[in-house]
Amino acid sequence: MISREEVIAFVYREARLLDEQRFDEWLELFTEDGCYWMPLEHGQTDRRLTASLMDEDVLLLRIRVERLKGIRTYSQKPKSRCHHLLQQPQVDVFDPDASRYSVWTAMHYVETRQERQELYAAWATHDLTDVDGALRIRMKRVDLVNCDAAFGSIQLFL
Amino acid sequence: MISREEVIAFVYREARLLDEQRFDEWLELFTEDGCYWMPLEHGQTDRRLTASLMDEDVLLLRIRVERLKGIRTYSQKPKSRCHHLLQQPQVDVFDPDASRYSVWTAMHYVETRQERQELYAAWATHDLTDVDGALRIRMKRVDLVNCDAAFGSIQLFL
Amino acid sequence: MISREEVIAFVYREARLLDEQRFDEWLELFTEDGCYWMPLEHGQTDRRLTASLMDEDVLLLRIRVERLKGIRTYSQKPKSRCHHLLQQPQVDVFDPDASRYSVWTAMHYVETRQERQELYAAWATHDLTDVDGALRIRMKRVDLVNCDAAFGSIQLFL
Amino acid sequence: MSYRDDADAVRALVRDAEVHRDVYTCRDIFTLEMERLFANTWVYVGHDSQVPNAGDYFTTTIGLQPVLMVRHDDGVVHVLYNRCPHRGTQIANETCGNTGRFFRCPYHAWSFRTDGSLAAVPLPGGYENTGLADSQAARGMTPVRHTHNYRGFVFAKLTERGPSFEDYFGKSLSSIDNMVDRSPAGRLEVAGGVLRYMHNCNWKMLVENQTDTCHPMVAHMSSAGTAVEVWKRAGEPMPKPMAVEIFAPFISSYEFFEKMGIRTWENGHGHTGVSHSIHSDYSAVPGYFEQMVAAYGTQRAKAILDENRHNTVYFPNLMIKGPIQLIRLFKPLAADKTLVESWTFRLVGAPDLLLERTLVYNRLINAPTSVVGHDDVEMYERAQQGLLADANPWVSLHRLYRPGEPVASVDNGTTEHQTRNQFRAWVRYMVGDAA
Amino acid sequence: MSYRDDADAVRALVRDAEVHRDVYTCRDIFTLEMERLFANTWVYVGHDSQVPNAGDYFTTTIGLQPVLMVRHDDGVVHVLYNRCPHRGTQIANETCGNTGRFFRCPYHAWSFRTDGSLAAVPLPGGYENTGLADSQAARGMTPVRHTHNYRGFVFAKLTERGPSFEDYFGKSLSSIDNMVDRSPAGRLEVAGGVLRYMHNCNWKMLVENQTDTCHPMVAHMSSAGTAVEVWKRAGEPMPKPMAVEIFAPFISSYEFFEKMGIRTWENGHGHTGVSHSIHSDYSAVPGYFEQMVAAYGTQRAKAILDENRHNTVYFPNLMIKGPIQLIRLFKPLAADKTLVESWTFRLVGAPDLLLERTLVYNRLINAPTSVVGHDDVEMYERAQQGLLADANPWVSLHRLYRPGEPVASVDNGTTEHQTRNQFRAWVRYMVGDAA
Amino acid sequence: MSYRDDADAVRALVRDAEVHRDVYTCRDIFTLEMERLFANTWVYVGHDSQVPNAGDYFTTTIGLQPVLMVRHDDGVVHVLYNRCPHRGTQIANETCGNTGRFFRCPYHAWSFRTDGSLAAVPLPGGYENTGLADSQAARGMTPVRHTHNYRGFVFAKLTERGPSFEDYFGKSLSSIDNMVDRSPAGRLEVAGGVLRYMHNCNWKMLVENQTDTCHPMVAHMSSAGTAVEVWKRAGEPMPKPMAVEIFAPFISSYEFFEKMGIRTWENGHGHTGVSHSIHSDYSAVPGYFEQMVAAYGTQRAKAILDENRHNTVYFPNLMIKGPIQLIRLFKPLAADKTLVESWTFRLVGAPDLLLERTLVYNRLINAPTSVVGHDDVEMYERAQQGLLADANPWVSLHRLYRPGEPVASVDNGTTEHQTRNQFRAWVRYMVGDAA
Ligand code: FES
Ligand code: FES
Ligand code: FES
Ligand SMILES: [Fe+3]
Ligand SMILES: [Fe+3]
Ligand SMILES: [Fe+3]
Repeated sequence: MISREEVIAFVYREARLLDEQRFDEWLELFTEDGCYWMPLEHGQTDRRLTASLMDEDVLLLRIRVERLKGIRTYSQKPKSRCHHLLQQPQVDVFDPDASRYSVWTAMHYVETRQERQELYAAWATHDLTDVDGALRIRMKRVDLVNCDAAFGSIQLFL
Repeated sequence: MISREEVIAFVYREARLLDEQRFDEWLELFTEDGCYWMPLEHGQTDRRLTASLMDEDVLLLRIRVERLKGIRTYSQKPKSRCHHLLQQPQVDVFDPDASRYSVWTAMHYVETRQERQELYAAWATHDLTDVDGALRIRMKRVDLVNCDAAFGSIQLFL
Repeated sequence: MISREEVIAFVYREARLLDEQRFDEWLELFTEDGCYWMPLEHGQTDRRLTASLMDEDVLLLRIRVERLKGIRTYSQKPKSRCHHLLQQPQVDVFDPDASRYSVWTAMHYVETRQERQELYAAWATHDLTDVDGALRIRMKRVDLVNCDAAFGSIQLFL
Repeated sequence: MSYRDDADAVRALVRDAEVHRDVYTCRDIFTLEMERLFANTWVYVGHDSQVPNAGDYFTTTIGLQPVLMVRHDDGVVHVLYNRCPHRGTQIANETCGNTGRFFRCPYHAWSFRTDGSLAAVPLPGGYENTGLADSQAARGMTPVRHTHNYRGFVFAKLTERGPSFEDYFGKSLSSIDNMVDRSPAGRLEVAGGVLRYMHNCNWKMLVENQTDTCHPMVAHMSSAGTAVEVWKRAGEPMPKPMAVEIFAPFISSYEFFEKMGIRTWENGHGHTGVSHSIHSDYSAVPGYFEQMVAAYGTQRAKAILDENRHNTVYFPNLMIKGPIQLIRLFKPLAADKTLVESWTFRLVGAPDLLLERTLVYNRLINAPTSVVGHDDVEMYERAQQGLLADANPWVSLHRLYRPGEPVASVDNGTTEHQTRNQFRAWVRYMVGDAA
Repeated sequence: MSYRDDADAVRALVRDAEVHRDVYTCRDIFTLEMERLFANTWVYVGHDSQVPNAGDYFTTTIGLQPVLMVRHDDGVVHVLYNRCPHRGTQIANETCGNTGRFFRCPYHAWSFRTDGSLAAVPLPGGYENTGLADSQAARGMTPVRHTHNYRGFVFAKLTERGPSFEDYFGKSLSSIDNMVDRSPAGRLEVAGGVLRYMHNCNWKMLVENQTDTCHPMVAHMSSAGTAVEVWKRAGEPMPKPMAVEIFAPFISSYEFFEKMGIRTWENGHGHTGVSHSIHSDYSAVPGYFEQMVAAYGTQRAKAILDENRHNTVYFPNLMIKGPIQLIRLFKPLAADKTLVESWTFRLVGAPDLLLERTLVYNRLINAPTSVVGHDDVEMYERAQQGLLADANPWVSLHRLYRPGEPVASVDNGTTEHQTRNQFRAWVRYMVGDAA
Repeated sequence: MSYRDDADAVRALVRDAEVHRDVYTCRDIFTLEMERLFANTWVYVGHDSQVPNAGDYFTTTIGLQPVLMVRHDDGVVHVLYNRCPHRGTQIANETCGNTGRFFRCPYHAWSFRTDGSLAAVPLPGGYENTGLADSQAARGMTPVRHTHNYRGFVFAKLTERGPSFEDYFGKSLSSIDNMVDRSPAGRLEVAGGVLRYMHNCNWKMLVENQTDTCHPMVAHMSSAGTAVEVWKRAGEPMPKPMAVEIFAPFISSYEFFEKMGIRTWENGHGHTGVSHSIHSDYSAVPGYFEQMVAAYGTQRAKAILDENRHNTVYFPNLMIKGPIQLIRLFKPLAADKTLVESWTFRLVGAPDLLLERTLVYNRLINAPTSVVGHDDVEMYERAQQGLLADANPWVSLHRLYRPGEPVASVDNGTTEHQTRNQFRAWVRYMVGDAA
């Protein structure tokens, strides 16, 4: 049985894996049909005929993760670093019977490389499910407060 | 009976209402004689003969909220967006008998419009009371870490 | 008996003392052989033959605290102010028998003076111990996400 | 073409009823404004109530020049460049404080009297026969060339050029007089704290706005209009809240502003509210009138209080509101950056309620968190962007323009005469004709 | 030496097969580009499907000039400077909207028809005999001098100088034709939303990259190469994911790009993918071909779809991808700052799947979160830094250069001819030879 | 007036015992410094222990020029401009690494040997008869004109102008000698990591501070003074903590600094601590002296260790501290922006405790988190602001000035002679007199 505490702990752990650059372990947090979505518009609902900043299945996420390790990945020479700061995640849906858990988390994301440091403010929504006793990500949605602004390169994961 | 958890949850909910731009619901969180205060000085105690950045009763807050909806509110064409990130609120006073609850919360506030994004660091102090079983804000005090600095327009609510 | 809640509360209290500029009380949180360490490199392990940004015993920390009060401390005329925003501290080690408690905390630190405001993203690791029933800091380690970047003056404490 | 070496090009920027956008957007023009306008005019520094005691100092800027205002042992307020003659270190870095009888440089401990003169240097032997004695450094912290303390308001002029204080301000001082006279004791004190608001626009847009009477009913409908509406919807609770009393006049009719009148003076000064203003109908403050009568007699007290000037512009960058005891200083930082400081005053000997209202006004209208401020800044910053359009480089100041209009006159309150007046003074200084 | 007054110095920046780094790094050159290049060439403004109804507007910039595109009552799309003739306030501040029959300035309520003409001014009496009537202000919001709507693509030229629309673009319009013809209805609609990506480099580096066929297999090995590799390791799941189908061609062989061919046209226009392109082998979209046949007949439909141009550069700062219905606009902000806007289109009357693929392509290749984008930006920003090295100020454009090469030709796909072609047009405008 | 075309104006900036503030604040002067001073003098690049093996590289800047230092197959250290001859891309973007036998440009895969020469280009056929062969691009990555490796310290001079290495540094090399000789093995290794501190001030203020002996007892009273006081209050625990041993000498008496002496050399070099320094009284390191005696014999070992030079300035922007094995490089970024890098060294063959002390020193004195650093930065940044005051544009360097003082001399330790010496060299380069 999943507890609310575990749901919250999962969200903290997910961010920490990213900050510690343990990307392979991070990938394993997703279900096979899991997805990472960063909409382009406020309150966006359509994913197919409306553009998104990111809308990636596990294949695409793995491509990113492998690329980060690549010896010819020049945009990562030197490496970027990221830092997540989460507000206490709020469990909006807690439905063990349906194995559906939805968590809303205000966050700041800092990505830095060489002398540059950028801060992004966003809200993450995690749709989680229970796969043989372990929580997995069905969908991680990240809404930037300024999703419609012009951005420089965002190379890691919010 | 109000619990500490409810007091903390209230502070999170208040910030979320602002981020979701549900300003009318947000206004209802205040008591009739409720107040929003943003001092100009560190540790300011006087409100009458010392200037403040904001010191607004419900009437003034309602004026702001209505203005934000106005079709001729040009400073909101396009709209500003805000984002709160709260540290876990600390309940400094928990006095159900007197129906007084005081909560201290470190926070970051991001306000963005067009390509601009500003970050403000502050501490919020919520003086809450219990109005027929529901928590209400008697006073929300926001102390900016750099309250004496020069600022550009701050159009929404920390 | 120290509880996990107390360990977490301790970390919040430590940051609050700094923000409230109660530096003398803050110093008392350290054990006699306590230490404050800010490495220069990611995942740094060596403190002796590898440089650090800060590596201070209680004597050095006291020198800083006394200096901040000095009437001829011109770099503090006017004063700097600081603001900590902590993510919920994670208790990584909880070993009451050995009186060892290790806490990992993502944090943002804002330091401001005159019109300048700088934001630093870091992870703090507190190694705590129990000294006659009260928690004390054996080691506070602060890892900046961009520890290898060039910085301007950082005058207070992350 | 460089404006620096081409007086005709500068002259051509200002037409009878138009100005070229370069006056707002061009970096070179801004640099010349610092050299020719802010150095040769009488610029407001501060109020002497900010430095009541010997050794009290206040640091600020004149144009981009770092200066400080300090009270010397003899009680006189001096204005000094905030710069050590040795290596250039700013001597005082805090906004205000008390330095005792001496300033001491934090770098090598040279010390100076509060009139700027060099008091002592460590190891003085090291300077014998080195030429220091004959250098400017030996004279200590350089004082600003000219200062004038007018009823507490301290002004300074950096150079020898430009007119005397009296010639420069002339009749316009009557607005300061009225503000001071409103104190039964005839004294003002800076009180309540200063509101500082950063604007991404040229400083002149703000100065012009002070006498722009055709924008409130349009630009402030969103704030003042909503305020009145919300109050009405609430059933017009009485007594009318102070905030509503302050907001409401902003959306007065065009007629109200036409009738109010605008007066222009020599050298770019002028004011709105010749006959009445948005401050005319504030509710009375119990006891105040009696205090005024006691101090001045009924007739004079009435005369003082019947004067309801709205905004008086002291060219180049000061505005004062006598009836509400508030001044705004528009500090130029760059062609597209301006810091607005809004200061408030206590009428010594008058009820606290007056200061309280002044502070409410300042907070509601001039704070970076003020909805009225948001209305205005949006206009300025949009203009700073819009003026980048090259197709039409001219800004229109035609409203109620009459060929050969006199410098000093009183006009319909909606005229743009005062803005034209400012630019006519501006161009004289910018081409160096203002002896 | 100042480039402004020295045409020879400007001419010397562009050699037969080299350019001087100042064209990328010098602030003065950038200023001259705004005045001489972006003002005198036909620059893309927007697509008329963004303003379908009367009163619809879209705000943007031409070079650094704030403009807006608006649909007038008569259905014609006008391009106006986004600037009030009174004090310069930007009239519209939102990216798009509908203003009804009039624009109303938020500062003093002057109003304008959607063709820019002045409609009304409050208190008009205040302007009688003031000279306003004869001033440019009376003519309202200044329209951009020349505009041309080519099959929905709206271009503008700010000045009288430079060639007519037809002379300027000539045969290059065939690429727009092909993109439009791909709609069974012969119409495009902007759809899906725009991706905006900020670059710390000169705008020309981006334009040059559009026909740089020697970098994908090197610079994009990290992204496209990894994509293919990960897909292979996964056992090449079929159907091949759309993403892999899009990534894979980026690492095609040199031979593939050599054979693809590059065509150059007069005035700096040109395109890659004469015979085939990275878009050639996308899997068929069910029903689309049938729709095309129904609309155009088999032969013409085939002809349209067999055209597989890769990137067409419309000098100076537009690139279009016909086969994938995507355009990229490279907006110059400073010598070292460029905003890239990537817009996508719906082929009216075609299956949604085509728009879906277009959006996937845009997201994977052009988003600030795109790995392919990261590869490229790294190169541009490294070049912006590297070019600060004074020892060798020349950039090499020698690849497949032939003395006296014709302006218009078709070459081996790996030539740098198109970049040379751009600079030859560039220098003509920069020295003012482009009548 | 433009300094670029007016040697007399530049000359007038430097008087016998004063300099004009423009040398610190003027953007044009900064640009000329890059062209005339940093390009024509021998500037420190790095230490060859940073690139021990073939293919090892280190990226840095000389003035604003991006360069890299790389160890070639033959063991020689080369300094190359970090810029691809094709399109200008920076070849190496990481601070250090090993590139193997070749550098490969990430954009189009041109490759270069570690001496900069072009090794290969993809599709070389595309360059036949294009003029590439005769272009500078064909010569690969441009090497810096002159480099000199002096006992591991690599210096470079970008142009043909200026004196030879020996003529330029002359006797001043004795300070490097002493630092190297302190290693029983006669070798240094960069160790411990570099501290990087950003300053909002002109680079020269930092260089001047290195021989400014009248500021420690004033500016550092807050840090060093407090340190001693806290230690005393704690009952002077023994052994004296290393930190206290390091802090205490900063607040030595004026007499201490007067007696220490300052030596000046040709070309702007010089050092404090002729007879003794703040490093003289550090407690002995067990075993070290024995190692030195074994290596050099007693007499020479004593001679080496008795040399206690404090700060040696290698004009323009390097300072070394022999006795504590630390150097500071003052990298100019803009007229008001300077990056300070503080590097530490291991004395090969000496006890770790020496490196440990060096690192403690660096951390306590030179880190952005260092209280001593805070004291100094406050002075520099206040001066950068204070120098904006126009009233007195002169900075005083009078202390112990004597008319006709010789370039090379030894003086009272509190003289400002070395700063004057720097400016006399500075002006020679800035007007182009330094053949
Ligand atoms: S700079 Fe003021 S005493 Fe030296
Ligand atoms: S600025 Fe547009 S109406 Fe005045
Ligand atoms: S830029 Fe280096 S190979 Fe093309
Ligand atoms: Fe206004
Ligand atoms: Fe590419
Ligand atoms: Fe110092």
